[in-house]
Amino acid sequence: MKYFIRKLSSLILTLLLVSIFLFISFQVIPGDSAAASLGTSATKETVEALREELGLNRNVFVRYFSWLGNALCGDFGISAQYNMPVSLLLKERMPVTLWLAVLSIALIIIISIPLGIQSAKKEGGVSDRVITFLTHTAMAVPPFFLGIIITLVFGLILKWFIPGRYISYSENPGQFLGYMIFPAIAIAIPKTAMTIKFLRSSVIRQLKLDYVRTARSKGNQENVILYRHVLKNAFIPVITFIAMVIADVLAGSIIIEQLFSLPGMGRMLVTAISNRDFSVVQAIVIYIAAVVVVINFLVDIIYRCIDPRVRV
Amino acid sequence: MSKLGNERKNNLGPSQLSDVNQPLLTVNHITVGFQHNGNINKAVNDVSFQIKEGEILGMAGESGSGKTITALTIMGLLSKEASVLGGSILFDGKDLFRLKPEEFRKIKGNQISMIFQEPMTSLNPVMTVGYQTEEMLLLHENQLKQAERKRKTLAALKEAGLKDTETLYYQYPHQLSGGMRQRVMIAMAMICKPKLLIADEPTTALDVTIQAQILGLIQKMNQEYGTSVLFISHDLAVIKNTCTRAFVMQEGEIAEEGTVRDLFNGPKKAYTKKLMAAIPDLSSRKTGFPFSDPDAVQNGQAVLLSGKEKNILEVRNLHVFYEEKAKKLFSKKTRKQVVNNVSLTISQGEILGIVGESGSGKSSLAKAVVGLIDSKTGEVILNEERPQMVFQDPYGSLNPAKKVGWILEEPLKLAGGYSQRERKSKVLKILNEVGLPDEYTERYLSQLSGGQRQRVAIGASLIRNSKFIVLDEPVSALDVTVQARILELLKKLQKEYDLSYLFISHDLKVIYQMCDRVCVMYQGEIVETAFVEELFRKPVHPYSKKLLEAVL
Amino acid sequence: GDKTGTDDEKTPADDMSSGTPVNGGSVVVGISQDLDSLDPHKAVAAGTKEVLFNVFEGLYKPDKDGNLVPAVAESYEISPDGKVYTFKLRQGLKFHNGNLVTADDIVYSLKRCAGLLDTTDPAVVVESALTNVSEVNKTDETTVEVVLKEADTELIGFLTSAVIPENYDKQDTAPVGTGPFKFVSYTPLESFVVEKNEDYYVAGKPYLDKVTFKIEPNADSVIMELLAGSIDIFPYLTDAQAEQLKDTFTITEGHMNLVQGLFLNNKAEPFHNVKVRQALNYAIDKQAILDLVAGGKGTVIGSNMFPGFAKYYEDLADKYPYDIEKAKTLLAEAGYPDGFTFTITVPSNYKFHVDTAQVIVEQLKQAGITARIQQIEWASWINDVYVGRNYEATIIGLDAKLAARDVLERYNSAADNNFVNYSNPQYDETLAKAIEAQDDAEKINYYKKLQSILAEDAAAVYIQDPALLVAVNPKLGGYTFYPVYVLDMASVYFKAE
Amino acid sequence: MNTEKIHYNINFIAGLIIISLVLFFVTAGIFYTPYDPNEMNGAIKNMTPDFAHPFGTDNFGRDILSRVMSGAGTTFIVALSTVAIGAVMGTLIGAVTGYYGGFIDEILMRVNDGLTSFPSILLALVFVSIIGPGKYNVILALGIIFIPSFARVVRSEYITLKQMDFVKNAKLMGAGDFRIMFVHILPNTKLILLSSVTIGFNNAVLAEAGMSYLQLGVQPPDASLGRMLSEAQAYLFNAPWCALAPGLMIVLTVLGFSLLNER
Ligand SMILES: Nc1ncnc2c1ncn2[C@@H]1O[C@H](COP(=O)(O)OP(=O)(O)OP(=O)(O)O)[C@@H](O)[C@H]1O
Ligand SMILES: Nc1ncnc2c1ncn2[C@@H]1O[C@H](COP(=O)(O)OP(=O)(O)OP(=O)(O)O)[C@@H](O)[C@H]1O
Ligand SMILES: [Mg+2]
Ligand SMILES: [Mg+2]
Repeated sequence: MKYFIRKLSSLILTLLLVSIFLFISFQVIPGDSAAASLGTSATKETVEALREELGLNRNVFVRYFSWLGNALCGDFGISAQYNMPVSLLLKERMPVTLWLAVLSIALIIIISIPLGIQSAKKEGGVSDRVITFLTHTAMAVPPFFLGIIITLVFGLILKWFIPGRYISYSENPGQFLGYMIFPAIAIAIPKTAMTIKFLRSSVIRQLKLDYVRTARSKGNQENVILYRHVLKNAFIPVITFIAMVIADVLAGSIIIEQLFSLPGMGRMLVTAISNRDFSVVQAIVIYIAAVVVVINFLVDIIYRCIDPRVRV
Repeated sequence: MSKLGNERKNNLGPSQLSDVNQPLLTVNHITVGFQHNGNINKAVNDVSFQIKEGEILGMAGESGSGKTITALTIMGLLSKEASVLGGSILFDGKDLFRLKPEEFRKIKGNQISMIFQEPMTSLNPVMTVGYQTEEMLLLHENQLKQAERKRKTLAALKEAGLKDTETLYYQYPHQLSGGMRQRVMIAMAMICKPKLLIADEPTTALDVTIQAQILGLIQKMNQEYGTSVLFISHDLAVIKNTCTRAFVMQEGEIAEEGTVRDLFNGPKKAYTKKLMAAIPDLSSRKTGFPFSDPDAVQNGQAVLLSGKEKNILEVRNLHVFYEEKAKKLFSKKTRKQVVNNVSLTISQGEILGIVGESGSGKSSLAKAVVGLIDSKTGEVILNEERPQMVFQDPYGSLNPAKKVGWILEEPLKLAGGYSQRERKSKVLKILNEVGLPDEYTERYLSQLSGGQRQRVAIGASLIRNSKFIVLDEPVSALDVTVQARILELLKKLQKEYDLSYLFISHDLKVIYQMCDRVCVMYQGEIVETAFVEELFRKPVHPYSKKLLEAVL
Repeated sequence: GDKTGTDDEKTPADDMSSGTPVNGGSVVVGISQDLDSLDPHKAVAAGTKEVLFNVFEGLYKPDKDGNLVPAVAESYEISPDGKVYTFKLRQGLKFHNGNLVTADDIVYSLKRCAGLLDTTDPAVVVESALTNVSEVNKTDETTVEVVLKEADTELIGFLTSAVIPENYDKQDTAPVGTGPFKFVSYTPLESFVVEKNEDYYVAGKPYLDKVTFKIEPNADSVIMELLAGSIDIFPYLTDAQAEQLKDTFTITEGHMNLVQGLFLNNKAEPFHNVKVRQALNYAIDKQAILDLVAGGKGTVIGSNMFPGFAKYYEDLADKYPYDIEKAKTLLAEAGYPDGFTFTITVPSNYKFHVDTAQVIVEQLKQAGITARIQQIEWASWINDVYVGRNYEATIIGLDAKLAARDVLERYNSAADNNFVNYSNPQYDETLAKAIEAQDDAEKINYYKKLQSILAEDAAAVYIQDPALLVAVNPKLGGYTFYPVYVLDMASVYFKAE
Repeated sequence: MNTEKIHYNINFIAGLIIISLVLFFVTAGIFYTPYDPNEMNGAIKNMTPDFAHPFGTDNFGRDILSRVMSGAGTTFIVALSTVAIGAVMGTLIGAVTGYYGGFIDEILMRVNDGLTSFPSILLALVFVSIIGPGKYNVILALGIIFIPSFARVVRSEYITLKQMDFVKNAKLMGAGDFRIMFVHILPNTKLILLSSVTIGFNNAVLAEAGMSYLQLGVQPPDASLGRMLSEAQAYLFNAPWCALAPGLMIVLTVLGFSLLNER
């Protein structure tokens, strides 16, 4: 319980830190929401007037603390661009990113574990060589290429989905997922390649240890040894890696969301940054930070579960 | 794993003693090599032998002579670096090298099983002991119900001399003492009642009482189930008591073989003779066997100690406990006390022995003394800034990513004040002193035999002339010749530099030979401390008595 | 927000008008920017205005030939002194919410745009030309009078601003106007959906029942979606994309009505020297730029006016022919015989401009001038370059209202949006005369002169009016180009089979 | 039997050959390219590969081979230094946090989390605002962005390894914390660290391309592999070969490196 409270307070601290840092960033970078929203009709005076109206001229501290005060009450403010409460704006983006993340993480795990293990098992063999080559290629292919190729192949040639179509979750959950799967694949492929590479190294290291020999002496099947005995040990560094991947996709994949016209958080974030829509950026980043902290916290717990020697 | 043993020689093994029993295992001229910088080192060279059904065959030999490699070859468990260069192995009429992997797999564990030499590293660190043992049943007796399996597992653990098996079942290897892990290995290997049991130094970490129990267990299996055993041990006394026939390995070849009686009474080869001669004997101490010469105790020993004023180590009311991680997340941790109110002193130049039951807290005490355990109370005053320690598990205590040369050099680098040349020459010197050739500086630990690793660990602890060294079962994996050499070295250095040792061993002969005073540990407490002669002559505590009885 | 335009003499819509219109159907139009506001008076991005054109109308509105035609108003008159505009309202016109459009609504709307309301919302963008308005009066239920401080005969071009209901405060979430389409929904980052306004006053229009403007910032996925048929109409294709779509789509070409140029900070070293600016003009091969970045499409220009605005357009494209030697001589005269180094700051979101910059960098090498490209984010560009005027050179496309004044006024030395820091008293004078001029010929004359002055002074390196390539689903007809930046869906229809 | 050994050698030799080729290519690019990599020629826009232009030309009629040759060097410098910063700092942080645990761990890891969640675009903008634009400050920005992932992975390794007896033994021998962390433990993380570096290298190449959009990094018309690749995106259908050469180069390099370090 004490542990829990400690973690919770450190979570809050992190969020606070991030929000302060973000706030400072917005002070530092050129442009603000006033200038950004006025565009080429901006002149010094109009920008000034709008700044005044938006409260951008108030004292820095006053602004931060009033934001903080509201945020603590769950009110993340109004988007300067969309003139909508931020929470409402994000509520609609959330499921997109979330489901995209869930699907891609599932794909990553389902594909990378068997391939990583297979590759390590036959280290130096043909399948290993093939997998290694493919993973390196997949890692080197930029995500947007992948997205385009997937759309081309599955969308235009095979016609398994209609590119650009997006059916919201509330409309039809089944179809929604159907449309999510392809972007999820595009996200998953490079990450899967990385995970495979990582897992492979880790498994190879484990396979050299004596306990594997013991497991073999018992008459275990090679696969059982790999999955039951080695995997748990080998997973210790890999979990960290997967956690980073999870945090990454939960933050929203900007490129993929854009390519597949998904209105997710990642795209929202980029738009908001370029519009200097402070409250939106702040809310999204706080969300991401919370996700990251919580996931890392979970990872620490998983360590404890997997590796009995570890005291975290 | 590579198999190449297709070229079968015409004579079926060297065994002349063909009696009624069919050979269960026939090893035909196997040769196993490791590639080293282009040339092949043969670790096992043209070795042939047979084990008949129901026989216990002993295998003795120098450390590094290829015993383990031979055993692993039979099991088909050689590492990738090793290659079988020739020969064949027949088990139950089947050529193991030609068996399909799947068929071979089914034999493993079920018909042939093996107790590995290094129990410390041979268990899976992230699986409970119970599961790892039970897995054998899962694999080979899957008709059993879960409850039944657990019952059998607990019984097997108990038979191997483990107590509190219900708790043990849920524990992880790192929570166990060296001897406990070894017994888990034993339980695991025997649980399926295999036709052939390969026991590679199965009792190295066990105190005499438990050793006797285990040997009894092996013999019982042998008699009740007809299990054949390949019993590898450097302890000739054990071989003598357990086996009927035995052979001696030297530098990868069979030096001599025959019935145990013949071997012990009339060794023919020079090496065997040397082996027999080197058996440390309780009588090898200066004044002869203490039991026959009660006066020996008086003889200067007490004087030597009483005059000592300067203590190198003082331990007062030491308690050591481990935090047992809670089974459930977030629930309270529990404390387990393993060393209970221990006080002891070691004076400068003294060797204090610790004997005691496996799991009684010897290693924990040792680690606490040198400051490796934080969860302790009490006082430890150590007058040496850099105490050294030979860990019970040499493999785990040396850096697997580094070569032997580096490992030995590291203490010198840390001590400072040596030029690179001096360091190199000191490394070579100590390497020779522990009986390893120069080229071993270029090897990784994984490329050494058990005994060789142990010697590297000893070398690393000795090299910087620390005034106080803890030796936790330092010679458990060494054959008598090497053991004698190492003990001599330890003695020599101790004399030369006035070193003090805390010497943990289950081998009373070694204790007798080395130590000035001995503490007997039992269930976390020191139940008796005495001058070595005194203890051997007149043990007071019932456990001490039991211990000594077992030796005789 | 850097596009817009004028009139369009090639009438590329000819082939589009073939086929018999059918009523009904729905169409998806790709747009590349999210809307910046649904309130027509707050929206500044050209990309937003082109969409809102379908929902809102002003008193007058542009037609495809660049003429202003009556919309909410039926007719207007200018007083002889050019200071009072009197508008007659169209009868029985209804807002989308069913209410009749009253004179009060118009007064409200005009005041709002001109910043004359008692409580002004600073987010409302006040057109600088409208600051000339001194009062807006309702004469009777169907007549509204706009009184100016100074005479201005061009004001009608600025009175296209939307007419909205008085005191309706949900304009930026549920906009209400009088245009051919009614607002249905808007989802940020996704789409803006409108449906047919059954009460629209033009008979037969619009044809379509529903139009979805799909926000699609990624040019590559647009191609996919076009090929897959998820998008029916997409303007602003690149040359390469058009090439790719030419088999499946009708590709029509118009003008963007932009002045794309390498704009130089006339106050910064070395661009304060007119010779340097002229040298740059000689050193840049505009046709080559067109060839390299736009597949040869587009129109080379020589001053700050687009050819589509034919009435005022002075063809100065040949003023500075590509001539390296001349450039070098001028540079030497200006004191830079070995050339100089400068930075072109380009907004990174406009690939077209970045590409142009790349070509320019190469071309300037020949003249011994080293240019470096610095990509910069749009918001930073606005802040640092456009408002802050802290830059050496930049590439951008300038758009304008349907008024020559709007196009040329930014070079007035006192103009707020004179981000090039151009200053020439003669120019200022001429501009004032142009605005005051009552006579059309005289006015045109002045405006043409202004263009010549700009060209002579080489205020910038004017490059081109880029071509606008639009992909239209072959089943559709009626797509119409405007000389301003609009996406008029009212004229689009499904052709009969 | 000995086939495994031969395999390793083949891997190693293949890696060596690939890397040497790549390096040769890059070095040669400094001194010589068949054409001026930035020279445009409207007459030969988007030409398919032929003898004169083995990898074709791009949308400006520039020779892709020449551009790859000159761009690869920049990319390698950026990617390698980025990974170097990320790996060194990440390892440092990961080692300290994993090894010591407790308070330091908590603080540094939370800072790490903060950095991870901070949008890299924003970070890049902040960077330019503070240190101004410059060709190589992308290295610094990317390097910082890369730190958290390395730190996390290294930390997890240290958490496991610090429990080992060999670490305790090293302590007894008198090795200081620093030496234990970096001389004793670090070599044991080699395999995992190398994977991270390979992955990081790849990511850095691609991230560099992304960064140049944000005022950071190599600005056009100068070539870099990442830039070329992302520019090729627009011509993927018309001129797919634009992507081929830079893509191939990246894959080869990464493949070469990882073949090299596989034993
Ligand atoms: N992976 C390896 N590479 C090279 N040499 C090896 C390797 N493994 C073992 N050896 C060598 O093979 C020889 C035989 O080793 P083995 O383990 O069989 O000895 P052993 O008889 O069991 O000795 P001990 O009693 O010390 O355990 C030793 O000299 C050892 O150094
Ligand atoms: N890390 C640990 N966590 C929990 N319990 C432990 C741990 N290490 C040892 N123990 C327990 O402490 C007790 C004493 O262990 P220790 O290793 O000191 O025994 P030992 O006397 O050295 O035995 P052996 O002769 O078998 O090596 C054992 O019961 C063991 O289970
Ligand atoms: Mg051995
Ligand atoms: Mg012990």
